[in-house]
Amino acid sequence: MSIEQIIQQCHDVLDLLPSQALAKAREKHPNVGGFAVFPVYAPAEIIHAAHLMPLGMFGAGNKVEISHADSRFQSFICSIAKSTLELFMRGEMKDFTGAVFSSICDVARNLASLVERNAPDLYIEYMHLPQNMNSAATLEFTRAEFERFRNNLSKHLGRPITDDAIRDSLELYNKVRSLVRALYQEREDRPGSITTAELCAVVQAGTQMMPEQFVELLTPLVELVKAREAHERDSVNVVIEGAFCEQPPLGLIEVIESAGCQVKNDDMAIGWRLFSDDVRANGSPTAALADAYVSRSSYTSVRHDRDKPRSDALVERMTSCGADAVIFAPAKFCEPALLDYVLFRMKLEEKDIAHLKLEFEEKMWTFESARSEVETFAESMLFD
Amino acid sequence: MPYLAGVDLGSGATKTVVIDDQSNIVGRGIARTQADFDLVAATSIGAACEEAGLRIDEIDYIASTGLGRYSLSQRDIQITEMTCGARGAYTLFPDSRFVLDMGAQSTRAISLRDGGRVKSFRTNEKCAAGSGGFLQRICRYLEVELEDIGRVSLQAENPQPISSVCAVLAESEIINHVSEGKTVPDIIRGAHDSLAERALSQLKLVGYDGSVVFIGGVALQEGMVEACRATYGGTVHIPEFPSHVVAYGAAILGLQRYRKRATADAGDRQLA
Amino acid sequence: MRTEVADDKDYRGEIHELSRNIMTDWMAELKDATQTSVPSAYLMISGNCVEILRCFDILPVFPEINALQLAIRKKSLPYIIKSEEIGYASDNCAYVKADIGFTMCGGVGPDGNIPKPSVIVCNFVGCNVYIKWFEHCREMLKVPMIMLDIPFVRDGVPSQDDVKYVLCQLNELIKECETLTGKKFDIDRLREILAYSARAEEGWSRAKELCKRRPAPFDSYFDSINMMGPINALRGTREAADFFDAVVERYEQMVAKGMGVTSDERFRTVIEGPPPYPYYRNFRNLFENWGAVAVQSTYSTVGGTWEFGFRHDPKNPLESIAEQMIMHNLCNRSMLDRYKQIKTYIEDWNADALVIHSIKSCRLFSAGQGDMREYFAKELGVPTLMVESDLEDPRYYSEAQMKNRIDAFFESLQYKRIREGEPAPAQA
Amino acid sequence: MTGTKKGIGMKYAAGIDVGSTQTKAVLIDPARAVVARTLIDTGANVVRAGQRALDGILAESSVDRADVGFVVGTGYGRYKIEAGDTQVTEISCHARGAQMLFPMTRTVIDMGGQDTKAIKVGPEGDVLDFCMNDKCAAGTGRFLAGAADVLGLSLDEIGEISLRGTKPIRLTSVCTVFVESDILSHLAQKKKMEDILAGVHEAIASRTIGLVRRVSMDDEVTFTGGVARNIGMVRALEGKLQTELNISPDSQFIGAIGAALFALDHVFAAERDAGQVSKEPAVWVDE
Ligand SMILES: Nc1ncnc2c1ncn2[C@@H]1O[C@H](COP(=O)(O)OP(=O)(O)O)[C@@H](O)[C@H]1O
Ligand SMILES: Nc1ncnc2c1ncn2[C@@H]1O[C@H](COP(=O)(O)OP(=O)(O)O)[C@@H](O)[C@H]1O
Ligand code: SF4
Ligand code: SF4
Ligand code: SF4
Repeated sequence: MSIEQIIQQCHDVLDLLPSQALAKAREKHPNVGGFAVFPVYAPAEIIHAAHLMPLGMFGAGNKVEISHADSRFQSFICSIAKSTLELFMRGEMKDFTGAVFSSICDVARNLASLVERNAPDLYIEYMHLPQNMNSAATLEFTRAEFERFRNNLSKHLGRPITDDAIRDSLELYNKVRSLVRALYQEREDRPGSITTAELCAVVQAGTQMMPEQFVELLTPLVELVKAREAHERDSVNVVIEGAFCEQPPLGLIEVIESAGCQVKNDDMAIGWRLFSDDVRANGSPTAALADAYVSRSSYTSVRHDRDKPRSDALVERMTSCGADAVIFAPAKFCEPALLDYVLFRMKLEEKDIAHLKLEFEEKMWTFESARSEVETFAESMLFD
Repeated sequence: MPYLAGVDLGSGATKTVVIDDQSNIVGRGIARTQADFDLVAATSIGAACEEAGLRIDEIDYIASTGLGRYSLSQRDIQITEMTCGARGAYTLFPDSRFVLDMGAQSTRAISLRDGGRVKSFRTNEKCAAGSGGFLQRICRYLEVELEDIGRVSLQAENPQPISSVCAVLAESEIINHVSEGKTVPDIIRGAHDSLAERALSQLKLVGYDGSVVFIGGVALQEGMVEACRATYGGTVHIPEFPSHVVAYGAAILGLQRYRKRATADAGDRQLA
Repeated sequence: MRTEVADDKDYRGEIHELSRNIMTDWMAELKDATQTSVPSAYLMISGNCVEILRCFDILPVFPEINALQLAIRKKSLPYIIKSEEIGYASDNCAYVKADIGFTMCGGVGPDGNIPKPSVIVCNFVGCNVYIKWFEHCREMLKVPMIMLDIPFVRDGVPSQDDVKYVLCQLNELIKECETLTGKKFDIDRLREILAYSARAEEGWSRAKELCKRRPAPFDSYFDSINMMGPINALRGTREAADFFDAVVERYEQMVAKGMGVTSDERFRTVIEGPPPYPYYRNFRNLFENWGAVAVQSTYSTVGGTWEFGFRHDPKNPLESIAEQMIMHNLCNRSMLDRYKQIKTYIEDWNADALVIHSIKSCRLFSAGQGDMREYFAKELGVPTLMVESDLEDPRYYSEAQMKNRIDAFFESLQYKRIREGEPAPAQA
Repeated sequence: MTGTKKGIGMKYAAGIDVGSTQTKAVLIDPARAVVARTLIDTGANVVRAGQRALDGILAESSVDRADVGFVVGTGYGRYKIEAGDTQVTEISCHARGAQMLFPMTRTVIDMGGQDTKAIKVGPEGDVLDFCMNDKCAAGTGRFLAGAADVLGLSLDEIGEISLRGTKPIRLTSVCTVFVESDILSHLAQKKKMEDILAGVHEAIASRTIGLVRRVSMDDEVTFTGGVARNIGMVRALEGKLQTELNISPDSQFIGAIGAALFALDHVFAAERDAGQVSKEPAVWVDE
């Protein structure tokens, strides 16, 4: 299969609604259940070990018309919250066992409540992921939190979720993450070997299928990308930051690239590739996950780290991948991203690094003004 | 000698500036923007060439800008209006680091780096409330010629503020003013004041601190300039030909690329 | 249509005055502290552990109260704009923007009214914006930050693990305070402080009970705000405890005499969401015009849900502090818990209607309130009004629209009564 | 003003809706039947518009002013109606009026000259929620009037014509100011008049749907206000909402009818009070 064909497959997957994605997974994994993971992070391994497909809940893009959720969420709420609620309210998720949300922001928290009330048959979990990485009790608390989730889920399903099963899932997801890391590395080393629009499609599609299937897709893809000819264009090297939760429309990514920016690194769908290296697959699996979350997570706007301000981490991400500028792409109304922007901006100005803020929302359909903004931005660095 | 044209295909008018290779302006042209961009551009370039005493085929390089920049088939390069406006304004007033560009449909605030590159910008698109379209409507309503509105505004004694943020709904306020016997200059100046106010908040968001080049068609209106000066408390520079600054910037940037290409070509020739 | 701003009425005067006095003293103390080396700490209101700081004589400073004061004095806008100029979005919490703008303009530190804190204690109780806000303060003021990560109540009650986690962090906080002040932690002192807290909590809760009476002796939304300063910021002091004794005495007298906050109580409401501080009087008047009195409100419980019985316990000092932070305040509980709380208010306090004031700034309160309205209006059949503005940013308050909405709502209630031939509710 | 005994023994109630563009008045009898209606342009003198409208219904019905028990004013000029006994917001009036004409209605869309409202209505015509755009003229009657102007058509015609459009154009801007130049450029490109108008109606319908969604839509939906007379708008909204709209021939009068119904409440209340002398009259607010 060619790269183009694989990417097309990914696009096909992304066009599916959650129920359709689940039905598709069942073709190869009969009887597998479904469990939705709202961004940013949740331990997909535990879900997978329960014989459920963990599905990345990235809203509904342009796939559904919002008719219920607009009256539940006010106009100043991000689109992912609205479209997620819409999917639950219109019964789209009824074949799923449930969904997990975590303490990323106030909107996500209230969303979890609304989903619980409007989809009473589903099991809705809310996880408190730690925000204090420095207490003597943090690691233990995190482990206990993962355990709690595992126990609740197991109780709901009426079947045990064994350590062995979780360890197997850990290995599988380690494999997925390492293949995705390889793709990221290729794009960084040889720009053009895989475009960002392609990469995003792959990573997002991977959250809509069983990890077993994803590995089957990734393994040849990595080889093909390594072999693909890459020609670098005269463009500005940028890092995209701010899209850790709601995902920008792929059309916007294409505009960014075609308007003269080469993306070297980004934080899109980062929860699904959070760890810098493999999670230990021996010993207590929940302890291993807790350890990875507390000590080896990439920085994101929803995780406080006293010892490492995120603005420093951003500069580090930039320099390590050789980028010259930052495109800050927050979802419209995304409070954590928009607040972080202020500190990022201060840091970038201090270091005289060029940056552009580009807000997006799910229902964007024309990218004309975005295009002229990105073009102006690229021109400001290309013309001197 | 090479000649370069910058063509600004704006929503209301298409402006052309022709320069020589020393960046001197040799001709300017303007035409009302219509559906067929190529035709409009030809008219506009033609007018500029006529003023310059050139034939159209003597133009060596065309840089297009404005919302129709991709629609001009003879272009050599397209550049956004922000980049061009910044460069044009910078060339005319090298000491200023801020540009306010008020056109028919949109208002842009731009901050510059040394050298005239864009540092940051804010635009408000497609709402007449903060742009020239509003003033055109007021003119029609009050039966004042667009060319005269600037001078009329200067005669105001007691400007009547407009509180509505919508150009259309503001008309009811204006009707009220008229029926209460307020004078035309007072009403127009009120509109200028409120527009200046809105533009200021945009400028502030790019860090405005005291000296700005005001470009775009609206800068032709003396009353508007007065309003900006009064509101901003800093220097407001007005170019001699405000509505052509974007086109001028395009021409200058075009010259830059043209030279690059010329040296590259020369290099190629040497190699051969 | 502009509503006339009425003079403060007499009955509001006494408690209002008392509250103003003790709060003014506290602010004077803050101002003094800008010139001295008295240690101080930034802290948030909801589910706070002010008692621990008091135990070390660390002066608590609440940026939220700072933001609130700016708003109610109509001074917030320039600071908000200042913040937007450095990159804050128009959609960000305006409390943060006002406070940061104020800080940037020199309001914090030797030239301002508020001391530069020696340390920032980020009690992350519910609102995620708290973390960002304090990260920004840390960046601007260059002071160390201590994180108190309080697990959200997710299974109805906190788990053992949650409590252990919080206790461990409280002990770590105590260590940091010891280092900062050079004082040894004195648990008996903490017990004394907690006893004052408990006394204030008791008074607050008794006062709120009195609003079950018809007519209600005070407005449990608008007037509660005068009591929230003492209960949240001054908790653990003798002044606060005495203040609440006075509150109870005053309102009991009123109830005994059959006096209400208004001479003409026609509608009893429960109000959800913070008030629009920049238009506080104006907003209040819109309800007063209709003889509508708030008999309960959720906003008054951001610091603690005292009316449901919890008291700080001098016998179990740290445990009870932890329990309060996790469990007994509005912010750390889910939307559905809030629905339950409101339902109780409507039933037990005999309310006619629910008013939801949706705040653009505050996603913690507002995100999803449309669903709350559905639940109350449709499932419970409670007349429900939802209005939108902001608690800090005056630009989001449209007087005309607000009046339109509130009038339309009470018109419906009023005409229903006229049609049903009900006499106006009995008056005192 | 308080609950006077004014209504006793009298029969009629009047509602006057002073809108931004047009002023509407109706007179109803105790059986809630409309006995007269008047529609005039509001013009610059709001006070006079209210009076003229009232005179209009009195003349049409030949009812004596003294036989009108109560007058309720509504609309944006409601505080300027000198003949009004009290005022009620137009939101309440549209809800009440729509509910009387269509008892099962739960959602009302009111499109007038300067604003558009979506109102959620309770079973008794009480307002449960509403949402309006009153800061931007895009998507209001003004927008349509502007479009009609450029095309040299009258408001009565544009709806019909739009229905014939097969390939609606996509407007680049919904701003009422720019729509004119937009339309001109489409005309220049030889686009058909009906396609342009279909595009205009579509664009407004889309915006309106946004409002309706915000209050959440329940059956049945009634479309009120002057723009409800425009069949093109009716069909465009029906297409987007996937439901049939209730349209009354009196759609532009619904606000005034609601006001008259509130007035009738007062007439009845006063009669009741007259019967039970001991009882205090119902109290309402003085504005
Ligand atoms: N001769 C003039 N006198 C005064 N104002 C003018 C004149 N010409 C244009 N304008 C103003 O400038 C606006 C058009 O500005 P312009 O920069 O040409 O816009 P665009 O680039 O969007 O076409 C008009 O809306 C009008 O308000
Ligand atoms: N005969 C008609 N056909 C279609 N539309 C009409 C007609 N008459 C009035 N309208 C529309 O109704 C609008 C006025 O509606 P109305 O509800 O009276 O508004 P308002 O209360 O703000 O004055 C006008 O702007 C126009 O668009
Ligand atoms: S997009 Fe931002 S605001 Fe919305 S749920 Fe995600 S993190 Fe929260
Ligand atoms: S979001 Fe709400 S609770 Fe959080 S800081 Fe802002 S106002 Fe306070
Ligand atoms: S109608 Fe008014 S507010 Fe709306 S876009 Fe046009 S000028 Fe702006």
